[in-house]
Amino acid sequence: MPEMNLVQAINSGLRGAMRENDDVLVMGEDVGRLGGVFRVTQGLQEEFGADRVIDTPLSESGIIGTAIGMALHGMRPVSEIQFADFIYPGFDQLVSEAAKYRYRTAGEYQVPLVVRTPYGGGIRGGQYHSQSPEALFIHTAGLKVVCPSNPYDAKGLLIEAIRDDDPVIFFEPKRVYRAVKMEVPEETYGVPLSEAKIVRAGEQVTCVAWGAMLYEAFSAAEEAAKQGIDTEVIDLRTLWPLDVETIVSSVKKTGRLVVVHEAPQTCGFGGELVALVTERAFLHLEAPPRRVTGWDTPFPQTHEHEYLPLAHRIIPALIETARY
Amino acid sequence: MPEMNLVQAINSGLRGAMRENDDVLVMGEDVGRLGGVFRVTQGLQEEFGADRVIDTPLSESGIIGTAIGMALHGMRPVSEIQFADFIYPGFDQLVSEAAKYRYRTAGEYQVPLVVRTPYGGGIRGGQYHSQSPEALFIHTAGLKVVCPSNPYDAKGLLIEAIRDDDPVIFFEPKRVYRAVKMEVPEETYGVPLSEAKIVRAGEQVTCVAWGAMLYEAFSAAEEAAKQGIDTEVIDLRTLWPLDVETIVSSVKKTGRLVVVHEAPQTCGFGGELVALVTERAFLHLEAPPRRVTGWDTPFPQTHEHEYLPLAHRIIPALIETARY
Amino acid sequence: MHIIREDGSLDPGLDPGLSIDRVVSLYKAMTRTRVIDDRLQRLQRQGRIAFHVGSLGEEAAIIGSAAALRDQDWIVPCYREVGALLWRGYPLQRYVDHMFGNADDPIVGRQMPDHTFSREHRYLSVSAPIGTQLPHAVGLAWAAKKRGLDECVGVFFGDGATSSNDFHAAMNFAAVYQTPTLFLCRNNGYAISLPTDRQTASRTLAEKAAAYRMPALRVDGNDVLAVWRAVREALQRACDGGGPTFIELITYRLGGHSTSDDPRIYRSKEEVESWRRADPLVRLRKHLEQRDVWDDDLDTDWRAACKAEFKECVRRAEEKPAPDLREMFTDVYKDQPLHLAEQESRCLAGPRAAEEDHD
Amino acid sequence: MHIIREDGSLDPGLDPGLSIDRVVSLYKAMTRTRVIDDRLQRLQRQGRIAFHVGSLGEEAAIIGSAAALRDQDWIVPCYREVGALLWRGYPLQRYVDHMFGNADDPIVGRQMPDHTFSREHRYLSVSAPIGTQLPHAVGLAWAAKKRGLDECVGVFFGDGATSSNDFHAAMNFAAVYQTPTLFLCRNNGYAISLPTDRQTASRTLAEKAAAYRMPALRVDGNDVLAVWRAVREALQRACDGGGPTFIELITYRLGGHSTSDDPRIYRSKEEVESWRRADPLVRLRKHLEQRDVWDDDLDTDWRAACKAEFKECVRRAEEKPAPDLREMFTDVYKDQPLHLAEQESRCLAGPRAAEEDHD
Ligand SMILES: Cc1ncc(C[n+]2csc(CCOP(=O)(O)OP(=O)(O)O)c2C)c(N)n1
Ligand SMILES: Cc1ncc(C[n+]2csc(CCOP(=O)(O)OP(=O)(O)O)c2C)c(N)n1
Ligand SMILES: [Mg+2]
Ligand SMILES: [Mg+2]
Repeated sequence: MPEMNLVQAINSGLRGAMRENDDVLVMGEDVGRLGGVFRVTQGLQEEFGADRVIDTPLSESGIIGTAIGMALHGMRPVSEIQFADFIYPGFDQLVSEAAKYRYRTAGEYQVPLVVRTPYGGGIRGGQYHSQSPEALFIHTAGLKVVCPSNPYDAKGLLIEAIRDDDPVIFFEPKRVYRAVKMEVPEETYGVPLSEAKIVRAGEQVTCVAWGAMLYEAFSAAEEAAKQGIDTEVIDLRTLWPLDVETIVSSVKKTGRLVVVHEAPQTCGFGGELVALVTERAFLHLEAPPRRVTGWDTPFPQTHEHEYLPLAHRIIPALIETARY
Repeated sequence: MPEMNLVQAINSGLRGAMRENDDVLVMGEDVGRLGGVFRVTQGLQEEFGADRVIDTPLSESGIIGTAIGMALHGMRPVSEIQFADFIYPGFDQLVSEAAKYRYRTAGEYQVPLVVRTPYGGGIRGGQYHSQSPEALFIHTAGLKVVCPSNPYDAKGLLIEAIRDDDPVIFFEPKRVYRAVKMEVPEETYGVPLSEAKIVRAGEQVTCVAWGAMLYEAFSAAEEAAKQGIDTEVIDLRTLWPLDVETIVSSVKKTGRLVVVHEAPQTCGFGGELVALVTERAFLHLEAPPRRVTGWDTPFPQTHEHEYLPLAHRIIPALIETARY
Repeated sequence: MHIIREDGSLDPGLDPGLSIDRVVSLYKAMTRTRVIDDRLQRLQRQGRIAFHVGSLGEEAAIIGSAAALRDQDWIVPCYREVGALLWRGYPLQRYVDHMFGNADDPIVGRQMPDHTFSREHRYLSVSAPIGTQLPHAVGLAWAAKKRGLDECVGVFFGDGATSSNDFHAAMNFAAVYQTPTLFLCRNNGYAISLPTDRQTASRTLAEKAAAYRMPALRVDGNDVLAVWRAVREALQRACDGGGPTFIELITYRLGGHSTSDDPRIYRSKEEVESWRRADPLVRLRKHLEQRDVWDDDLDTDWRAACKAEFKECVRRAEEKPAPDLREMFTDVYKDQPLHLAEQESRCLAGPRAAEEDHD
Repeated sequence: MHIIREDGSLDPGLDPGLSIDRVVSLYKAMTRTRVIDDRLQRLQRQGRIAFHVGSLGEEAAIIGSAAALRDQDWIVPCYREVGALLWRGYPLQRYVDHMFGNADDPIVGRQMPDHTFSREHRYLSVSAPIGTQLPHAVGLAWAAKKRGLDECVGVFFGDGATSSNDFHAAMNFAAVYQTPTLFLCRNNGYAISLPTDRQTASRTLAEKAAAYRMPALRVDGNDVLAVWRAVREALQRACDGGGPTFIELITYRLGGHSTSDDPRIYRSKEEVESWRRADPLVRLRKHLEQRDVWDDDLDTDWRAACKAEFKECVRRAEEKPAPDLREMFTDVYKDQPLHLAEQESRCLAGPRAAEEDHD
């Protein structure tokens, strides 16, 4: 099995999905000739032509809005938004249209659209090349939200998202793009949506993370283990609809929860997870659930490593929560 | 003192602010000649002229984007978005620009902008005339979010929002527009931002609400009182930055929390409030905090009274929480 | 472009040569739409339906466009075009059920009245946000082109929508990718209270197409034959691979914006009166009478038939129950996820709201 | 419009008649910008700064526009226009401090490099999202007009930005309200990898102004005098109450989109070579030499002086510490709210990240 990094795995997933189904196409700014600013779509235009790997004008509402039209006709467009920070000009189309089309036509029409977008910090991108806006989409009924942490999951989840009949926002941790390599099958395969994965079993505290922060959660858990704290780390993989069972059973076992995410804390997905767990496992909770997140400021540049909820901030949260 | 409903009070607030300060102006679709589709700006164009009460083309990004430009010059525009559901075409300007301008210029520039918009259900408006998107703006660092429940507060908070040097999203509960009347001073006055108000003192359970749902929370509390449950009802008034102290002290007293909002539950502001309280008053909590909210679907029409978290759904939540 | 002259005769140089039966059917459809409009307005005033947004005065622009499209072409509506859907054979009962939001409403009470759709009739779905349907129309046409299908797309929108973000995106993409999309712009003089000449500084809306290098036509939108001809011409070009066309249909909204509006606040009686004289129904009827295929009796009978049909539909609609509460929780996703199943049971098990009626 | 001919002479019919000192100062500013660009590119390659987005080949379009504006006029930048800011006297040290994100960076390390601003120089703030600055420029000009001030606004943007939502909104509002806004469109041939002729189907970008009934000019953006003249003409009209103008500055991005880009993937050497021959600096220098006010020695000295000045700034910048961590928590609002005060103390009290350096 070949080794792939995240960029290669997503590329392989797109290639596989396009080979499998003529209705799949890729569109976005610079995805064709250039192969994407992160080179995720490299080589696709050569294989599938400029009609299926489409360089678009600079318009996110056009990229998403026309893709919705194609999806209504039965195609399966995969739109790329160059950075998650630039999804807002297309926000109306996602929230008002893609999310509500099935509901407002009682299922007569559907929008099998995937919007791929690199998100998050770690490349010194400052305010406009670092954001993690997943909460906005999780709040929007009708959208599915996926965020893989590793190449294998990324490929499988992307293929599954493309096969899915609902609109999916697919967040790619750009900090991980070239940082992690693992064995990934050449052929297509699905990783089911809405299934979280326990990546480290533990007894004393549950730590939930996704995307790039999964690695920080994991290394914090390893570090905490040296201090005698046994952490269970859960990689959500799909953020919504949520695999709430896996989280709640884990917390019922550990009695403790730490959630990690890059987005600002307030009204982030962490608050929702804390609320869900508190509602469902109240009597099992032995410590207040903790959030380790980005601060409630725009994303900075120079100090991005103090902004991000990296291991150095997760470790004390795990220990304090476990010892509460 | 004259009696005013919410529409009249907001109108009076706009009028007062405009008389006080030539830099204040009002702009939006149909706000001038027509006086707004809800008649909130009625008579303002007659008094202040078409240059200060501006009928704009149908473009929310224009309404918000050009207002930001005016605010950068030192004016104090009040932009109306006809329904909160239609704010999304202007979302990029709010999230990428208004919210971040001060931060990204280290305070050299500021955006003293108010965006007024009617929100929420109750007029059989279905999916696109009923939404409550406050959570999206609360999640965005740099924005303030206000939501009055009654005419007196509405006028005072609006005047304060206009005087404020930061961008404020001002949500008006359209269900309350003509439903409530009270004495409101003719002259201008401020109600400070970020101060919640205890509208009903109680000992056994804390119920937090805002806007139109405040009335439901209140009548549920009255109903619960008949069954021996003593509820403290808090009207948030400003959603962000939050008066967290008032809530936390109340919960420290009652040990119990019920949050009510119209927006869908998932990643709504309720989750944030539950998380904040759980983090800060964990050892005082005697029951799991509860959320009574809109369901996680688009806003329906025929059954809107089953979608909204009206008193009939709040009462059992109060009682069950109190008796937990 | 005008074809039907003041006196009811046709400009022989432009007459598209539709069979007289076809022209009569256009008139009948336009009249039927108007009768239904009028009835719905009354029902709203009586509080029997919540809302209506009509097409009074714009029937030629709407029905003429629909008639020029072929069965395999798609219609992407704004919100005034139910006449186009009915022209395609959508059952009136279904529409009336929708207006009442009852159990047979195809959208099961999830939307305001007048938010129709029908896959069977190749008619997308009405949504309220202005302009959002325009990129869909481009994507739909683009998909058809990619799939090698002989399908074009006609998309309706108003003068106000030309200011929207999505108009700009849609026009640009359609022109760049040469999609078979017809941009059917009903310039009815107003966006709620804002007159078209304050919506934009451009003298005509058709001028806007130049920015995208898209061909444009301007036609008298109250002249059903002129509308038909312009749309057919654009359709022909689109089918021949000539890409999109922008068509400005110059018309006038004789009624309020919707049943919630009072247009007297922002426009004069005289203005409305002058446009009433350009009523597209009167114009077409004059022509039919000149050709001796229509008269007062036929007209009275036809209107009476339309009313009777409508009345019967209303009678049935009002007898039907409200949609099942369960319908609130389906179709958010294809398969109902756990959290919605839970919410559904909680809702069904919980207490009911005191009143379902509103004021 | 061209003014400086191939051979360096001026078209006497169009010569705006700038004093020779002024023309020399334009050349010096353009050269200085280029030297700085080149140095920053090197610093980025050496890993000493994180990023740079330059203006190689577009100096005439940028400096010529800035020079035509008056001190009281506002400049609303895209992101390649630091030359315009320096033209207005912005201290180079401050810019270099910003590029290093050190404690003296006016934005205290909160943004990527090349995100400048200066209220003192009536220069708004660079942000990354494309097109968002355009409505600001309209609002700023509108405010000046409302306040009766003699101020106009020049806003820079690229060919790609003409496809953005905000372009459409800004052009429409500017034309409807006749704001004194100059739309300075640097058509540099590409939006990252997308050539302008695939950005839009329109033959020129200037054509787009017709959609809004806004006057438009097209000028050789590599001819600094032509740029100056066009902008001055538009400025005059704006000051006289004639409203906005769209100016297409036809130029070419000789370098990559930014230091993150490799343009060889999407364009040919030949194409770049042909544009290199139209280098605006070479053109202007030829003219200056023809007028006997410039020569090789002066040129070498000036470039050396620019380099030395820059080098000294870099030396100082690299000596300065990083911004205080506290700066991360201020300026979110005017007054720091409770939750940020809490977060600040938590951050300051907590453990530090292992590394501040990136790879
Ligand atoms: C994005 C958005 N903004 C505002 C509204 C409120 N609104 C509904 S219809 C309308 C006017 C539309 O005018 P036009 O496009 O000319 O269509 P017409 O109603 O005249 O057919 C407005 C402002 C909306 N539905 N969507
Ligand atoms: C809304 C948005 N979408 C995408 C991007 C990514 N991006 C940065 S620059 C750029 C191209 C801009 O091209 P143009 O407007 O021609 O300006 P130029 O760089 O050529 O000066 C793109 C797509 C962005 N910054 N903002
Ligand atoms: Mg109209
Ligand atoms: Mg460019």
